[in-house]
Amino acid sequence: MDKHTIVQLTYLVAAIGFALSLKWMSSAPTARRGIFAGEIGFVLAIAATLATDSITNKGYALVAIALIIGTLIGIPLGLKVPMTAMPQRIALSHAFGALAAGLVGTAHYYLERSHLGKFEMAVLGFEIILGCLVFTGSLMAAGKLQEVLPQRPIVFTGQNLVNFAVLGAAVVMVVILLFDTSRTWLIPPIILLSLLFGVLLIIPIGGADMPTVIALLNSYAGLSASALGIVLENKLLIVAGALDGMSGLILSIIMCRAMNRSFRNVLFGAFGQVQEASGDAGEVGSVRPASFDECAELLKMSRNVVIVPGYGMAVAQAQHKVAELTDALEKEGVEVRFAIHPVAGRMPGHMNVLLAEANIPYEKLLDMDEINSEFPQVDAVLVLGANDVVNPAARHNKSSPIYGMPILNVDQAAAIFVIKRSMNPGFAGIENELFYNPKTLMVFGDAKHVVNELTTEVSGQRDAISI
Amino acid sequence: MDKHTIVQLTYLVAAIGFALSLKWMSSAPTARRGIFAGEIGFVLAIAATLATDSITNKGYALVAIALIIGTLIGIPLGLKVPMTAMPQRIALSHAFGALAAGLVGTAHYYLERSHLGKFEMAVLGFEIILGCLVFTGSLMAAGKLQEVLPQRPIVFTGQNLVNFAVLGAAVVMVVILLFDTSRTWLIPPIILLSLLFGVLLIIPIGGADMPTVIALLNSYAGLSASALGIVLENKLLIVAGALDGMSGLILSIIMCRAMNRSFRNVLFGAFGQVQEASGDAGEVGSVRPASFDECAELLKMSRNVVIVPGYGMAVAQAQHKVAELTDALEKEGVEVRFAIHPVAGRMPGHMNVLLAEANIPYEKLLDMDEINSEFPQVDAVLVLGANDVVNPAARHNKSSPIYGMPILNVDQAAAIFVIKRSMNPGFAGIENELFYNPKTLMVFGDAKHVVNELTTEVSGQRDAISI
Amino acid sequence: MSSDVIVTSLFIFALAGFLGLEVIRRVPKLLHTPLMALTNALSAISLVGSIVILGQAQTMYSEIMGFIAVVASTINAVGGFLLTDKMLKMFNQRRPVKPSADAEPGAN
Amino acid sequence: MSSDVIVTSLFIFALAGFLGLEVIRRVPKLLHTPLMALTNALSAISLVGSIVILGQAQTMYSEIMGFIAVVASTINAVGGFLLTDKMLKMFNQRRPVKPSADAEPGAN
Ligand SMILES: NC(=O)c1ccc[n+]([C@@H]2O[C@H](COP(=O)([O-])OP(=O)(O)OC[C@H]3O[C@@H](n4cnc5c(N)ncnc54)[C@H](OP(=O)(O)O)[C@@H]3O)[C@@H](O)[C@H]2O)c1
Ligand SMILES: NC(=O)c1ccc[n+]([C@@H]2O[C@H](COP(=O)([O-])OP(=O)(O)OC[C@H]3O[C@@H](n4cnc5c(N)ncnc54)[C@H](OP(=O)(O)O)[C@@H]3O)[C@@H](O)[C@H]2O)c1
Repeated sequence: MDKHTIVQLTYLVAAIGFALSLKWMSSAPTARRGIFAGEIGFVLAIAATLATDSITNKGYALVAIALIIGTLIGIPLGLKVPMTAMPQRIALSHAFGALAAGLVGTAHYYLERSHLGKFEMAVLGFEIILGCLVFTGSLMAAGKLQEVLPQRPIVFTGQNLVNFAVLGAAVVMVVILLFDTSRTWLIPPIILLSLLFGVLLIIPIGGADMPTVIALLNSYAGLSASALGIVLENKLLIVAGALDGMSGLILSIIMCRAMNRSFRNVLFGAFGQVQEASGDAGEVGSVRPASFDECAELLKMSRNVVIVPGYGMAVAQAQHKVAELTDALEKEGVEVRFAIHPVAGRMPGHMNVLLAEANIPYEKLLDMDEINSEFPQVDAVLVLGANDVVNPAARHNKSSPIYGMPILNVDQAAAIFVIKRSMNPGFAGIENELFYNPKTLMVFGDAKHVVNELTTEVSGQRDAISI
Repeated sequence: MDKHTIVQLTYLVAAIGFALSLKWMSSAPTARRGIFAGEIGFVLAIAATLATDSITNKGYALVAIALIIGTLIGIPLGLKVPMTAMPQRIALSHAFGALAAGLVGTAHYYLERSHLGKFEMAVLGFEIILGCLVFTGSLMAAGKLQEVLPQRPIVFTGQNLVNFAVLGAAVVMVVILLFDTSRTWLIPPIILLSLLFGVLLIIPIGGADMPTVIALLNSYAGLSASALGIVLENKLLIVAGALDGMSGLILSIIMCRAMNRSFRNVLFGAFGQVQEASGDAGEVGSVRPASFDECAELLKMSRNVVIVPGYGMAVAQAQHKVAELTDALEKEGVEVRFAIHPVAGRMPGHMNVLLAEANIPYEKLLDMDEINSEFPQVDAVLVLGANDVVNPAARHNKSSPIYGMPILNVDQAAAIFVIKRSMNPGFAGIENELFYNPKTLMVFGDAKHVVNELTTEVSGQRDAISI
Repeated sequence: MSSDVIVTSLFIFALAGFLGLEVIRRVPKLLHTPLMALTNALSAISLVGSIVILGQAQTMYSEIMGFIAVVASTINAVGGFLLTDKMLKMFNQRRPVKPSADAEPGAN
Repeated sequence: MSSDVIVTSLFIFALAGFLGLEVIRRVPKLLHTPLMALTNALSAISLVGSIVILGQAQTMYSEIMGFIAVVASTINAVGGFLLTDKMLKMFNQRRPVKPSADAEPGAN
């Protein structure tokens, strides 16, 4: 067997490793084995590639330096980024991935342009456009999420026309290239137009839709990796790209469904701009604030409590304190469960990761569908830094931007406590009439601080000390 | 695009159709759409193949005749074969499939032998061996199931040695061919040895293990189709073979698990030869026969009845009568459910097909795991032509050939009725102590007849007439 | 056969096998018998190879072998699809009947 | 690129996409965040292409582009795997704790 065949067979093993890796993500106990399979596949593939004959000595040196630099930057990005910054983090890595794909595609064009067939050139053009637009698009998304850029959607008349004109121009240039691949000068404008299109694509989308957009960009990134694989005749890249693309697609579909929105609506709906208009329309009554000990006393007296965690819990890093509160309440004989809304937080499964980190058993985490019918039997609900996912406007206010999104029906419980720092709105930027519900008590403060105080009250440690 | 590319792309569409077809088999409502997807893929693939340039006019005529003959034979095989003969029917079609694969492989060798590479020759040899052994193996299996051949395993000393020598000789010849593909004279002995090996492989396996063996042969047939696809560079064939092979593998694993046996044990264990030895060792007490009206009376008085269908129901084609009995009992206020053992009958899912044919709602069919804990609360069990799947020897008699197979714990019910024609044993050929249980009443007769009588008694039609 | 073609074949075999594993694992016991009949029909796609051999009509031997192969594969395809369809019809018949069957136990 | 290579690519893309669909659909909500991190790491396999471009060191342009591509892909790979691992550790930590946590509500 020649070297080439061995490299290809190694790629095959790596591809199987990748597929196994995703397969094993289907349950928590096997998931770490999944990473391992992925890592083995990855290392094998890199080793095989390095064994290729075409790499020069100078090339080896450059590759080594680049690998080291990449590793040094990658380690803090893997270990240091807090869970709350996850969406930005993921968006940033799509940008890196798309950058790499776009650059490799471009370099391949320059190196091989004399013997590119029509199909190859078409795929390559598609790949370059996709890579560039995902690069700037992801950067924009990360910027909006990190609030470096304004979260507000920016709209202007004729926007879609301009966008499609920009994309259309890039596509036309690629088509011209098909017929004469030597027109090198077309590449820079194609790249610039695609980069511009990435920016334009994200501008009209509100911060609230960013997580969905990120998943969608993920699927584009996967597609561009597959396209690159087709051009480079690298089957492993095709497989990895297809897997990645499917993952992004499935996640964005899941998110859209959970928010009861369509793709079209996310991409062109300019979600969030209606905010101001519908914001103050609600039946503004008065809000009833409660003190920590009032809240603690009522929780202690309940037979069962449902905690609804949201983005605020993630921001405050309150999950460990929540676990302590759970323990304290259970010691008092209170049954504690968690209601997890599919889009609570900023990422699919965001709350699950945090609560798992705090060692809360899976059995206590209930999906929206499981818990929603039970709220009438619930004595007290603790809404912990959640807002949109419990906003009843989603059920009845047709003009609300979240209208139609399934929500947790916490207003059916006997008593509702809402822990947040202020009366500020949540991600969708809209008022929440739940706060004005006569059954609702607002407990203002940082989630971590409040929960800590509640725990102290519930477990009676304060009394013990004061006596 | 040239013709060749169009043919290949059609194959791609067909491959996706096949995969979708199997995917849609995952639920009853989508399953028929599944067949449709498979059929479309099939027709497309055939049409594309017929459009290939290499086919001569004479060839078209021959193909047309062969297609017509095949269709004429295929129609009765698809429509007329009774459900009870399904295992033989499936075995027979594996034989046909393997025959085709083996012949095509052989023909390909003769036509292309001058430009066969080592890898190609190895795969081709593997394919021919596999095709031939599956051909005779499946014929043997069909013969044993149809009772044309003796069901008893035939064993002799040194059997495994002989088997491996036969297979080994064929493999050695293929290896010789690798180094000089022009030794045409090696092909006939390879074929003969492989055919012989197929026979030898099945000889020591008892009729009771035939369904598992058939599934295993199915997976070999799939492998050989894939191998053929590799040799012919036909990707569709590779995909279809891989899907088929996996299906056979998964089904045989499921069957082995349900019977608590290992592959090794099925293939080399000569299951069934211990029969006679352990057969009459049981604590033979006396059997209590019951008349139809006794049985009907007791069923009518029960609050809940569980029917355990088995191979006997299939033989007697009693499923429609069973549905009538169910209706009659339910009219009397008796709750009727069905306990489905995973290997009841002779095929995976055998009972499900029959009961579905008789319009019994899915909700009434309970898996072994669902029902087993409930038997102590069951008033009456009706064992309808089942035997091995309710044999308590599987639980405690270590010397029994079915020891360790999970069974339906019907002996925990308050009353047990067993409907069968005689005291003859079931598939495994062993005595069933359940029949001697003091709680058991035997109702002898053909299942269809007995159930019909019971229905008449239960619905009181007889009384109405006699009065 | 170039090594690229070999690797390609193995890639396709591995991916299709993995896909088959994932898809077929989900088939419920209820449908295992129709599944067997269906895979039988699908694997008759070796008909494609048989047609090529017979259609080329190169030597008498290859004609005979091809002819038998085409006949055998066609039997499997036609028989297999018809059989699967027949079995699944049994399942689907029940659809209209189901509501009334559901209503009955409720009456008890 | 011959049409065979194109068809092969499409075959592999289609099968892998289908396989991905089947496999990823089964990932529970619980693990969606780690899943995103993992696919991120896996798609960094474009590193393979980047290494080839950089390693050939043909022109200065291709060197610069290749260098940036290798750095970017490596960041993704290293960062992605570490991140996934970190997140999953959170899930697995709970294993030994679970029995005691299970016992508690039973005490109520
Ligand atoms: N999870 C996903 O996959 C996903 C995807 C796409 C979109 N989204 C969107 O994200 C939103 C998620 O809803 P959500 O209810 O979880 O969050 P939310 O609606 O964004 O509300 C979070 C609340 O937490 C409070 N908060 C922030 N920091 C806090 C702190 N340190 N301590 C206490 N409270 C704090 C904020 O109020 P204060 O500022 O007054 O404290 C805010 O009202 C939805 O609109 C959803 O559509 C999620
Ligand atoms: N389902 C599968 O996938 C599969 C696969 C491999 C092996 N098997 C084997 O097949 C067996 C299945 O068990 P089983 O309990 O269903 O069947 P069984 O053990 O074979 O017993 C069937 C019983 O039905 C009776 N019977 C036959 N014809 C009848 C008729 N016309 N009317 C009334 N009764 C009739 C027979 O007794 P009489 O002759 O006295 O009437 C016989 O005892 C197991 O041993 C299993 O391991 C099944």
